[in-house]
Amino acid sequence: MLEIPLITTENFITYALNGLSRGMIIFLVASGLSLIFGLIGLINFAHGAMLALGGYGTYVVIQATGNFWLGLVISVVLVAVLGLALERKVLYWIYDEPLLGFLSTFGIGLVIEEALAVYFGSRSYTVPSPLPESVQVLGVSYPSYRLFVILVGAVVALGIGLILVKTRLGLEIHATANMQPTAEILGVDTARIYTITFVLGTALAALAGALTAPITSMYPTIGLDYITMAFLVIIVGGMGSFKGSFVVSMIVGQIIAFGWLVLSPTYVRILVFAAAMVFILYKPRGFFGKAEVHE
Amino acid sequence: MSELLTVEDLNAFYGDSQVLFDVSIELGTNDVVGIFGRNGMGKTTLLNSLVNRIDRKTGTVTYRGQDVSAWSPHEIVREGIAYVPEEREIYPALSVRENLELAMTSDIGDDAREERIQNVFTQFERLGERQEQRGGTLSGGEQQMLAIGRALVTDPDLLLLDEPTEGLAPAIIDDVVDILESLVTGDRAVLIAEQNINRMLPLIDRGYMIQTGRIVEEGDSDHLSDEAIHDKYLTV
Amino acid sequence: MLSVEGLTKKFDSVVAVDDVDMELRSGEIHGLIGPNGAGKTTTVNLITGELTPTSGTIEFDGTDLVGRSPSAIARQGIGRSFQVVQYFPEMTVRKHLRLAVRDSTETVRSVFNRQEDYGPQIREVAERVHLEDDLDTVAKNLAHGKKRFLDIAMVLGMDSRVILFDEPAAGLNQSETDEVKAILENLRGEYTVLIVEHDVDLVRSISDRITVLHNGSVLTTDTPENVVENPQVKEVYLGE
Amino acid sequence: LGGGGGGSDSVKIGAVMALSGPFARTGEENQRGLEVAEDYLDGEILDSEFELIIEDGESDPNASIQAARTLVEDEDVDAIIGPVSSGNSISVMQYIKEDGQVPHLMTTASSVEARENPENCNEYGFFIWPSNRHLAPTGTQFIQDLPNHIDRDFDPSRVHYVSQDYALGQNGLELVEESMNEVGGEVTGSTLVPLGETDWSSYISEIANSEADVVTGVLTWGAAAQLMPQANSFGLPEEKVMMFNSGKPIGQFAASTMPDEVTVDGWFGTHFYNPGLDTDVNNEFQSLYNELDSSLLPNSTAGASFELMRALATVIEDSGSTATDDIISGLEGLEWDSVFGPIQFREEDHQAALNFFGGRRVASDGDATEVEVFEEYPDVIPDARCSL
Amino acid sequence: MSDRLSDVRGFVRGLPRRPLLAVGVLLLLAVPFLFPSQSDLATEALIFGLFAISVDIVLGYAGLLSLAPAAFFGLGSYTVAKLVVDYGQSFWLGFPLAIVLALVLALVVGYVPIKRRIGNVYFVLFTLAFGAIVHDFTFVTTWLTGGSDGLGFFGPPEVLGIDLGGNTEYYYFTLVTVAIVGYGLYLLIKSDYGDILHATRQNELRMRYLGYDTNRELMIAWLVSAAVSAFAGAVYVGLVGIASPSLVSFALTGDVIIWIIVGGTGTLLGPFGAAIGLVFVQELLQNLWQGGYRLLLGILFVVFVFVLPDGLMGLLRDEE
Ligand SMILES: Nc1ncnc2c1ncn2[C@@H]1O[C@H](COP(=O)(O)OP(=O)(O)OP(=O)(O)O)[C@@H](O)[C@H]1O
Ligand SMILES: Nc1ncnc2c1ncn2[C@@H]1O[C@H](COP(=O)(O)OP(=O)(O)OP(=O)(O)O)[C@@H](O)[C@H]1O
Ligand SMILES: [Mg+2]
Ligand SMILES: [Mg+2]
Repeated sequence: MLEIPLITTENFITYALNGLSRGMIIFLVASGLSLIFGLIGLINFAHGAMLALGGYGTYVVIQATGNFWLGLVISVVLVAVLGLALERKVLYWIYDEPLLGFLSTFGIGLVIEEALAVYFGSRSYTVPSPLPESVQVLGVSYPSYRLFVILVGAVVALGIGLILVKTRLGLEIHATANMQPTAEILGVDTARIYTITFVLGTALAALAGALTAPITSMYPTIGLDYITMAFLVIIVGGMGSFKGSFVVSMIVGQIIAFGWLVLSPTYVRILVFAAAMVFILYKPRGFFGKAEVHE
Repeated sequence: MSELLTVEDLNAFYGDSQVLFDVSIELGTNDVVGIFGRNGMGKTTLLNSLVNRIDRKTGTVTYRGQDVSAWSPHEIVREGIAYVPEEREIYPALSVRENLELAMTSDIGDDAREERIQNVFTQFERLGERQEQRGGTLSGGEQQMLAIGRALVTDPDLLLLDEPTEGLAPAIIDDVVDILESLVTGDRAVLIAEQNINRMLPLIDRGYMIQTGRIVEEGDSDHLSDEAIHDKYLTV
Repeated sequence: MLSVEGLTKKFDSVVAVDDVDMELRSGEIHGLIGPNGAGKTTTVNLITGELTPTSGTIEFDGTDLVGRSPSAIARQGIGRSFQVVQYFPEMTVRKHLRLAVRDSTETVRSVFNRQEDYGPQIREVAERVHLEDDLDTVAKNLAHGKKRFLDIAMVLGMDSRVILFDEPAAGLNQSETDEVKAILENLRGEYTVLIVEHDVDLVRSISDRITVLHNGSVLTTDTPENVVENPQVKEVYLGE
Repeated sequence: LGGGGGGSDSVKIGAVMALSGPFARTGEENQRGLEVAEDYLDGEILDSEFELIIEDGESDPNASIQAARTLVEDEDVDAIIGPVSSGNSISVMQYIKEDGQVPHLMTTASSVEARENPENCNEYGFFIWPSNRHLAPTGTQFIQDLPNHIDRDFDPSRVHYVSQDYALGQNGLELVEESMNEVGGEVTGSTLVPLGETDWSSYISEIANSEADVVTGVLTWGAAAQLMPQANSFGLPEEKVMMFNSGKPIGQFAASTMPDEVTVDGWFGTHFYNPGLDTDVNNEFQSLYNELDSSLLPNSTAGASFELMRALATVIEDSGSTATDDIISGLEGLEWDSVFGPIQFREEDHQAALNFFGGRRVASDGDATEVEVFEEYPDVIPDARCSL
Repeated sequence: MSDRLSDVRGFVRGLPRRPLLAVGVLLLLAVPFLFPSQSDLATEALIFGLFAISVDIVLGYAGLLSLAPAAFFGLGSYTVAKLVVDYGQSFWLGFPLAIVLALVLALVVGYVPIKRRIGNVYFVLFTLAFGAIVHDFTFVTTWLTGGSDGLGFFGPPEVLGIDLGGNTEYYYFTLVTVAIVGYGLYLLIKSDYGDILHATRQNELRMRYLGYDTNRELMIAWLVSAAVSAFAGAVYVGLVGIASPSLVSFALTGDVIIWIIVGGTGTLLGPFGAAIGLVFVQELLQNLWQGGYRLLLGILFVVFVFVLPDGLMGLLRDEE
């Protein structure tokens, strides 16, 4: 039975902030996926494992130095380097075969997650919040770390969005993604574009992992819980549309933040998945995707 | 005549099958040169080999005195070469304008870019009318115009054209030939692969005839307009 | 046989096909020419169900084809070839023809079919396009011209009454073009043929009638001789 | 009663542990408890080395059954310890009852379904972990006593229930509702969080806006590890009295890598294991545990399997037999001094009787876990509900 | 390396096929006598083999990578378990019902994506979402599925005086059903229908203009696959006696994909053999290195994807 409770302004603001912070986390995960998937066309199933690596890396550095920010930087850099090695040595030659790409990243993700499980065990690790205090925003008290995450999400969205739309790099990424040999004869160093895109995407996964570590606890398969949602977000948002994944992340965040008011949370989640499926069917190119192209 | 491009003993392969055999050609800075031959004789393969768009090849390609044989395609074209591929290869999801933008490297100033784009739009009015339309929705002929336009905006020293008139309506072919005429009079080198030799003969300085991967005839327009040669290498 | 009336197709703001009337008479070879972007391929796509018209009717043997799926239209007896050859790179020529010849609506019953079924039909079709010696060649290894023939053979094998050819001679050399021409000549009377082609010589020499499209509209439909002499056609297309 | 491998030379004990999947953390600790017990017993029962065979139940009923099957049918073990959750345990119980027929000692199974449904509970099964019917009333009672210990103004008769959205949480809700009604109180609302959820902010908001002043429920370790730091960041324990059963949060800090920064103020719980209990067996348990390579602290989960192993060893030593009948009759009514204090396997329904307390974790300075005990609740085991 | 490979290839090709097949069949028949303690495992392996075949039909032949095969496998298991445990109905009634339900669900899920040809990549993600929903749903709806406790426990019934509850009996029951269904699929794929799928994969456009309703052909493959997956799940629940969420989990989906890739996509026999082999390898490894199995499996999988993308069958099959 549905019942719609009345909510006060304060509650409303808190819920909206919850939705915003959750949406930003989804977006941080989705942004890297969106770059790699939307532009290279690779369903990077190892993305979740990269996220886990980012989280575990941060944890390890904190254990050693006690400094979260150092952990964040080091783990993002290390995972980016791993991404670089993967791309240069392993993945570069399967970009034009989406199925093979999916399968190999699926395998690589499995190996990373299982290696984490063997090394760390499957128990979860909690990382202390570097910003434990709450602050007053719009008349409500809200955890400052979550506000920080919102801020980082917004900066990433804006930064990468500008790169894609306004810069030549963005145009070259598009060109390489769509017809690599042609981009080459138009003077685009496509190998470099692939590398940049993959490394950037991977670094974003690590960033998402490091940033979520103080919010949630880390366990080897944490990525899987995020990327299913993230994949749906980028599809619904429109393949290759960075704006789309941002907007949809925000919407999903708000739906979950308010959805429990009317429906049991598990059903809210099921509903979000189901709605995304229906959406894919009726608009496979997504919200901001472009119309079907003829030969 | 100073050398711009020299190809020596080029052999090209697709998998195990060899397509080009010991091909040697050369091109001066302002030369307009044609490559003629029937279907499947290796014209496209030759052009592809010049910019290294091929599985495997041996031999050397020297451009402006540098051995570019092992360079990647983008490195070669950045030296001032523009390539109009046979299949046109227009970006379907990019607009006409974006397709043009893409071909110009970032070191060209904004004004110059706009000017070059407008030049293309004057040459091909149809493209001007459709500058925001996406490449994939253009007709075959419109795409060909765009492919040529995309080469022109780079203001190349060497222009490689692979069958620029294929799939075009006769009226458009006339336009294209006009454009080619204006190109060949400029101070740039042009290499055109064509089946349609009669259209091209007035334009070229020299030409090569290619037959199953080997250069079998070489000479100026007069030499190549010989009916006997046509009969032997072009008609059946 | 096949007639379209008031056929119109709009893409956003572009009107690719604009109020086209055209009739294919039984057994004729009908040419369709026009400048690039005139709407020829779009017209073919509309007839075969690849695209749905914005308005207009397409009537075949007294039934309306609008809204039917490409496969249903193909089963009605309208076959087509493509501007870019379409085939199955990893399959032998024989398998191509077998797929064309067999009843495309049956699936489960095919479990009980045997290898040697359809043999005579396959051979007959192969002979028509001179592929009888290549039956066991894998299609990707065929020369370009032969791929064209294979494409045509499949259409013949599926037992169509109307065949639409989109630039069948594109990318072929003179001898191959002549072969195509011979094959097409051979179809006269037996099939109703629409041929879209830029090789004006080819179209002129084999068509009974020619329709000229320009900017999506019909400029004229007439005999080849009259079409080439038509000043308007000269202006927009032939360019003399 | 059926076979059991009475004839073999050495004692063979099988364990089904959740070594992967959602309960892997519990399973890992269970396994560690068994390792401690091996050390404790010097690897010997009846003066010869015993064999401990551990199979992964993968946190899943079906894999657990398969593991049990392998142990009984291929390995011919004398008894089985495990698996962890109620769902997994039930499947194994049913298998043991129908086919397996060996003594079956469960670690943390606590649902009513496992303990009371006559289709499940059977003569082979023994439970050391208190049942939910144990936990819910004890927790309710502690909530009623809490105003004596907390310097805050709140109404203990109204509680909000929090758990995860699956069998454990759903069953716990009914029991808490029942026991709250018994003391004249009520459950004003509930939050059931989807499994696999990592961001609890919306649920924390829901809890914060609940009518009740007290929040209670049952949590798995994984869930507690999500809830506690996130609730702290929202300042929830300052608004609500957080009181959870089943050893959370008291045991939580001991058995997880919860950093010191995660404050424990405002979190209360009921539990049956007091790490500070100063008895020989607990001291030895703790020192053996700490020798193992684990960053964790001795805890009730490891203690449970440790004690099950000890009980088995005692019974086999006493009777000199590994026959199923002998082990079962030995276990029935067995009383011993455990790391949980005095404990007994009740004859009527094979449930362990042990004592509870209510309290909270306090920040510690060494590796010892400090627990402040507010109230003790001996003899809270309910009447037998399953006749064997 | 490649020398070694061609040696292996040459050796295998040199072996006479028929006697080899006969040896294989005899071995399968003799399992309960040769390895009585392993017949449970062998039964499980056979069922997973059939499951792998069913998924290979969509992945290997129709070219659709589904990330939800476990949903259909689990549906089969849950249907039988529900009927037996909650409604006290016959075990056998569960089989047709499982197949019917799987067909209905597959139709509902597959109809629009196949009809709209949403594309490979989208299909992968679409089924990923569907799999996630089914998994969540199984957990929440305790009233229907028993939630995390699952639905159990029960054994298969007696038929004609034979108690299928025995390990050996159930092994032979499984062997016979798997052989029949597997052979049926083999016939289907070797018929023109196999060519239709093959051709559709290579050039769907051409197929449509040859008059084939490619949507319908793909749909048939999808439905057959779902029905056989569900059937395998139904046989499986008779073996283990309980339906639980692991049967609809992503891990099982991952396993079946691994089996198919290791065995060789689009070969039927390859995935079948790989599933059987890996079930035994898992058992072996689990005793040697607790917890390391999945890590090794992952590494094995990656090696196959990169080094032998055609799988074991590709290794053995003649090269053109
Ligand atoms: N990707 C490829 N793989 C294998 N063989 C190829 C490939 N591309 C071309 N060939 C073969 O190489 C030979 C030369 O082809 P190429 O395209 O260079 O000829 P061309 O002279 O440009 O012909 P056209 O006039 O048709 O464009 C032909 O026999 C062709 O079949
Ligand atoms: N999907 C589409 N969206 C927008 N415009 C389109 C689309 N498809 C075709 N057009 C436009 O419709 C017009 C007709 O295109 P069509 O492909 O039918 O031409 P054509 O006569 O076959 O030309 P060609 O001889 O060059 O192949 C062109 O201007 C083209 O740009
Ligand atoms: Mg060419
Ligand atoms: Mg066209």
